[in-house]
Amino acid sequence: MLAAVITLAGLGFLGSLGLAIAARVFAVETDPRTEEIEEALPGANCGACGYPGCSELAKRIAEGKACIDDCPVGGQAVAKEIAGIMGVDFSGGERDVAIVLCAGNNENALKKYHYNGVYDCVSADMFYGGDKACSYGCLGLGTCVGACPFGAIEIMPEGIAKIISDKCTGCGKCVEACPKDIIKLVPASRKLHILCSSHDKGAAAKKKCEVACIGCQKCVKAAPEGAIEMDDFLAVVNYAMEIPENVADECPMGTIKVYDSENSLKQAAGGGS
Amino acid sequence: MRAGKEFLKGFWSENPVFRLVLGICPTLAVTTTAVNGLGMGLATTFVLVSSNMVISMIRSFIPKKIRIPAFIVTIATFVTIVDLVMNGYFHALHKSLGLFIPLIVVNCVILGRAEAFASKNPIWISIVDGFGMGFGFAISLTVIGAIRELLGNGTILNISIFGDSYQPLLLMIMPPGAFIVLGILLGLMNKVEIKIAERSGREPIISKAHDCSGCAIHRN
Amino acid sequence: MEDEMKDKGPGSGAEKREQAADKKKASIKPAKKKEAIEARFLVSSSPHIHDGQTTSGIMRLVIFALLPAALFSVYIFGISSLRVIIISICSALLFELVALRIMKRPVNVRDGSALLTGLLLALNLPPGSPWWLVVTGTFFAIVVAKQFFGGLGYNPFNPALIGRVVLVISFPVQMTKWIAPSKWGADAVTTATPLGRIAESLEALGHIEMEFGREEILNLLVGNRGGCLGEVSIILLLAGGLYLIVKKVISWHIPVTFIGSVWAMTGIFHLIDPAHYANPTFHVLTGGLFLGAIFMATDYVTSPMTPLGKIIFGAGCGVITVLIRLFGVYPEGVSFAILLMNAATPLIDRYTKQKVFGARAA
Amino acid sequence: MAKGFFGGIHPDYHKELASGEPVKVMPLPEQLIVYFSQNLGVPSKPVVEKGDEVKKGQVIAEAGGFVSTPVHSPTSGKIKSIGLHPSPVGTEMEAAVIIPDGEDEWAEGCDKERDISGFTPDEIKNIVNNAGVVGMGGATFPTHVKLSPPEDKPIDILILNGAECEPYLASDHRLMLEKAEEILEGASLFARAINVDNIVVAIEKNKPDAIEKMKNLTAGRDRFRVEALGVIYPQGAEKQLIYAITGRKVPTGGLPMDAGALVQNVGTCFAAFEAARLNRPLIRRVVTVTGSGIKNPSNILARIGTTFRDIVDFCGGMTDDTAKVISGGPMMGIAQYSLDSAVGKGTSGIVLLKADEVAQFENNPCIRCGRCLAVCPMNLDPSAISIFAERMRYDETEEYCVMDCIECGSCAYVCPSKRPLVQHFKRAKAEIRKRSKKTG
Amino acid sequence: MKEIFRLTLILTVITAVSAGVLAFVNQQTEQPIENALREEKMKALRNVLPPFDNELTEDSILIPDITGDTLEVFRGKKDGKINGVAFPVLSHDGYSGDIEFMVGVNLDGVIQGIEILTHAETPGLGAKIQSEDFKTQFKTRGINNPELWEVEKDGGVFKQITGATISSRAVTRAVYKGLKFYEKHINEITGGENTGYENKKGNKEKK
Repeated sequence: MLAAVITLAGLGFLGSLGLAIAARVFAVETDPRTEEIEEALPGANCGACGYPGCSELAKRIAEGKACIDDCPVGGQAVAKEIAGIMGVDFSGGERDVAIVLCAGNNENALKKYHYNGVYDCVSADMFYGGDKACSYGCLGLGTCVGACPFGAIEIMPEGIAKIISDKCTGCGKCVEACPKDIIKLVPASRKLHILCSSHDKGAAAKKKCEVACIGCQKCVKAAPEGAIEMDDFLAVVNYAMEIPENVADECPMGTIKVYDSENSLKQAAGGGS
Repeated sequence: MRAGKEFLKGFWSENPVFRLVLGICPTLAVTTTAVNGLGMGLATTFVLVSSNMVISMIRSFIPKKIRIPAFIVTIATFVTIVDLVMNGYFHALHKSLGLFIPLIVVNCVILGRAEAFASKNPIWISIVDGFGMGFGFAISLTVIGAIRELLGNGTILNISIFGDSYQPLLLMIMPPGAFIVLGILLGLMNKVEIKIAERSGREPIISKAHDCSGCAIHRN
Repeated sequence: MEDEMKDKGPGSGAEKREQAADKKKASIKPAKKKEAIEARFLVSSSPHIHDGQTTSGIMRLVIFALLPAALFSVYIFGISSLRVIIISICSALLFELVALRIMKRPVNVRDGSALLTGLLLALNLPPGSPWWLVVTGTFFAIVVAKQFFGGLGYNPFNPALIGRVVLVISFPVQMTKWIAPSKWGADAVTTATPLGRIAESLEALGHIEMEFGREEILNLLVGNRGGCLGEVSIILLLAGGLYLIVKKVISWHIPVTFIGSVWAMTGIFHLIDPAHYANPTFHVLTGGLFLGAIFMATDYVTSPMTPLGKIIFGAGCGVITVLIRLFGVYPEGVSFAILLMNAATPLIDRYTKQKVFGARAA
Repeated sequence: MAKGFFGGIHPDYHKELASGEPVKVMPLPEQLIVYFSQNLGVPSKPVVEKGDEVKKGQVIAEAGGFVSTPVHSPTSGKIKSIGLHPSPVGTEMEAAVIIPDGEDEWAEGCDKERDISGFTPDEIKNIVNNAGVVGMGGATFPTHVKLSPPEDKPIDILILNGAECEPYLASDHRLMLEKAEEILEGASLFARAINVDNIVVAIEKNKPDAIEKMKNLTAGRDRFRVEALGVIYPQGAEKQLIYAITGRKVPTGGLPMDAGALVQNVGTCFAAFEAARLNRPLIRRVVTVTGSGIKNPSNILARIGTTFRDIVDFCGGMTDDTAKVISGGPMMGIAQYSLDSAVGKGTSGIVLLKADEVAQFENNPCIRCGRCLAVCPMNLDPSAISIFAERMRYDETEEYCVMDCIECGSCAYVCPSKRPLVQHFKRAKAEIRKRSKKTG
Repeated sequence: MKEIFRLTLILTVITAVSAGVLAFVNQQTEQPIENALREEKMKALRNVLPPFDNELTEDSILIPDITGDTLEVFRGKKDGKINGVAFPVLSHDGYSGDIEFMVGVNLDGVIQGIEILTHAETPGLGAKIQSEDFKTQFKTRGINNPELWEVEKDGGVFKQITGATISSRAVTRAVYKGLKFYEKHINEITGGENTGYENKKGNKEKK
């Protein structure tokens, strides 16, 4: 028994001596956050993040080479904790969500041709800017869906992209992915949106899409000064300002929509045409 | 209830086999029968609970730099205890699990819990975590073992289920059977999880790691 | 199963786009016409014409090429053989249909791939296989080997062979119960396959004892021997293979190198020690070599695409087949050889990439 | 000497529809839509405004840089408006709508016959440049740029591309039959410009009359040689053509000049001849109007800017079941969504097809049959590239040399899964270009 | 320096405690393990030997076999007289891995029973060598007819397990090898008590 104790303890002694000395000799100046992050990580060293263990991921995150949400096991909770350590916003403060500024779906917007090919907006955009008659319209082929890391976008059965704002983290990947440039990041608290991006003149826009902004400026007049502005035949919401919901009723085309908290459409009275 | 949550997570949301996919070596190797699976699972549970307990107890004394050797020594001690006790008192089971008992030392579940949980949590909750994870592991192994035994031998716990006319699907108790059963169960778990999540209106806990888009196994 | 997860999980971009597209397709309504803009023309990327060959067309050609061998098996092994073929095809189609439904993939059973898998599996079973054996085989072939991996085009292993190998491993007794050629209707008598026979005589006597004269060769060529349904008639298999090569469905590379390497390798062994290693011609003509080399190893999805890759693949299959036959536990090694090489296919593809036209010699 | 190349396909050519039709001159239409940018490379800069009066041959947009060419008014008239119009190349492009005044009056200095024998190489390049001559085979690369190789890349062979391997099209074929002499004159000019003494006229064997004609004309002229090429698509692609004629391979990422060769389309030669000899800028071209969708398949000499609608009407109109209008040939041409597109300098043909003749793409998985590898004239792996592109793994597509793809469409033509391969490649190429631009 | 000391101390203490615990557990389980192992062996021996009344484990002798391994041979005695001999046999020809089993013979070299100790044969297939049906067919057989010591498939008298010819063959041949071993070392094993073996081993095969 004594022999066993001495052997094992001796081994432990030698090993730890070696370790301690090595720790001293090979000490590397490390980011103190690395350890904190490692603390926050699950510590399973499962490798699911693609790095060889939690400490490696922690190092990468501290160096800024990996994202705070790269640990798939820890999920949102861990990401939030790490965000705190790294001093970045994960979802604190006023949250931004993405929104698709187009309401022209298969039923109310015209098409100019029958598209046949890759189900990808960028690919379709190579042919005369896609099959929508309106060159500013959502193509509905789901490139943004593929780009969204959070599964927060779906293509509605009517052929238009819709963002589920509860899932949206405002990362902006869809904004980058959209070839038509019609996805915008807006403060999550804002509910009133003008769902059109067409800079066509009123008559032309109306011909192509039943819910296009025709630039009539009724909303501009109804809203507080500067809350809705005209930009090249298109009314644009200034999200810095509060807009009363009833402004939506002014729109003759039903382009202005008010979202309720779940981001499903609350049908504005007087919409449609 | 914190304890309840920590106990239950091992069964579903953080099931070591089907969710974390840890400890796959014993999972695949010893699950030829339900009994083997259960035996291995309980042995692992014992080690898990004991090591969680001890590590949680000494966590405040262990410096960061030597925590891995300290944990491993602790775990190895308990594994050796299990090995010896099992050999002495459950000799038959020890014979069929044989080689895999010492391998519990390097079972990721145990070091993983030690690192991720016991070294950060108080003793009681660590023990509960150890039980939850251990039972989750044991149940998973037993289920895999039962399925393989049923299909591959026509029995469960050595009780004939299909009768003598059943032609056993031998593949199932051979090594490939372990992979096939594990894979199918993993898939089913995810499917069910999605269903449950949908019904209860929460986010399904399916990690990014399950995304196959990065896999180019078939694509050059 | 993996794919079911993609339904809801944050799957790959392409997947999700496809799903989105499916949804969209279902709801496409003709755009309303207005005076100035009309969606009259079709717009797509070049090229605007196509040679008309489709996946199902290719499958149909392969099935045609297999028909003679299949019909011959019915002729030589009798009605039990027909039963196996019918059960196999029907269960394969059923599994495909159900699996596609459950996995919410576009249901397209008519592409013929499941039918072909069913037929191939049947031709790889002993005549008189019980129904449950066949159904188990098609289950593993269609559901486990094909649909679990993502369906047509994504399966790394040949589904029919997976089905066969699962059966060979699981039911060695039933899978080695051979029926002597009895012509239509005669009573079934069990027998051994020629390969099984030499394996046994080698075990029992320490050397090979077999008559191998002209008559034997003729019997082997015509198919007057015991064996799996589809593997017996070399002549008809060859005819089918030639038909496929002429129709440009398959290229010569894999069958020729496969059979050639088996012949060469067994030839070398035979020269060294004729008492232990059978005549190479015998090795080539027996077992499932022709069926495997012409119809299984050439499976598009699981074999390399470049000519050089195909040659490596074929030769690898041949070498492994011979190693299994001569030194392995099983008398026949074609299925295992092909599956092993299937696993090597991505690697072969990677290392046999064609040099781009105009690329400087590296 | 090699007469072929790797891969290639044998589509149904349908050349008989239009190859027997002599070139008809299209009358002046009621309006012309002239795109301001008609060449590959740097876009041209418009120099006219709405309401301006223009003369025939007057510059309405000038070159925007070295790799750019001016654009000329195809007739005399008034510019009604300037705006975006669908163009044959697949985008909406800025164009001037010109209402002809019916006088068709040449601008000053144009249309004057002159002696071309004394031109120096630099003069030739200038003439070609000022006349707005671009590659007429469809690529619309400015010709004067091709004629100005750097000194360290000596060119020793000029190849006249009369292969016309695109199915359906016959405009080059007709031009060779009807304007052979002029083509050879133009070729001589090019040869002088780059100081080459070896001119090969390359024609596919399915145009025996053109080969015959060229052989007769070049008989006794040592500098010229006529080569009959095998009928295989894409025989007319530059790199494949050079390989077939000389056995030289253009290095990857390189230009024909890297293989010591210059390839010019026969139509370009004709345009150069007209520019030099008659002092006429490039304002018209031969367009083959063909396909099952057109009542009278024909070859017409149309002004640049003639709308497809006018041309189709001139050719008897289209059938009601026409489903696709293609500018160019069916292998590489671009589908038009409206007949409002107008003829550009690269519009070699208008092909109208019915629905059942048209390839319908499906987003099926690849079954790895390997046909695309076998037919790819560039020896690429279209299967792998398309799969990577589909998954947006563009780095891998680059690794698999997608940038060497010539978009000939052979792979998609034979794909049994009907995958939209070429579109995947186009997308991948665009993405890679975008990235390399970003990283500088 | 202080840190080095601290780390070393802590780890040393942990290992020492572990060692202590283990030493204790080892002490406690030493006996049960030994008992279990002995019981396991005894069970096998009881199955393959005729009834005996001596303490077998204390009455074994070690004999080197041809491969150089030393085999422990047990002699069962009844009333002080040897009535059976048991020895382990190892076969390398199994389907997967070695098969180790115990063979018991009476003094005449007639098998009293065999017992499989370890094997790694395919469960449900080769593993059926453990079945009583398979094992009992060796009982009462002697070393008389060399050709007969094969499985039926190879022309012998022993029924192979369907689908597991290799495992059956391995066992059969190894048993025969064991009998050869017994024959060779009969004098050392029995200490000359085998008088009459030479005559009796030629017993006619009882089928």
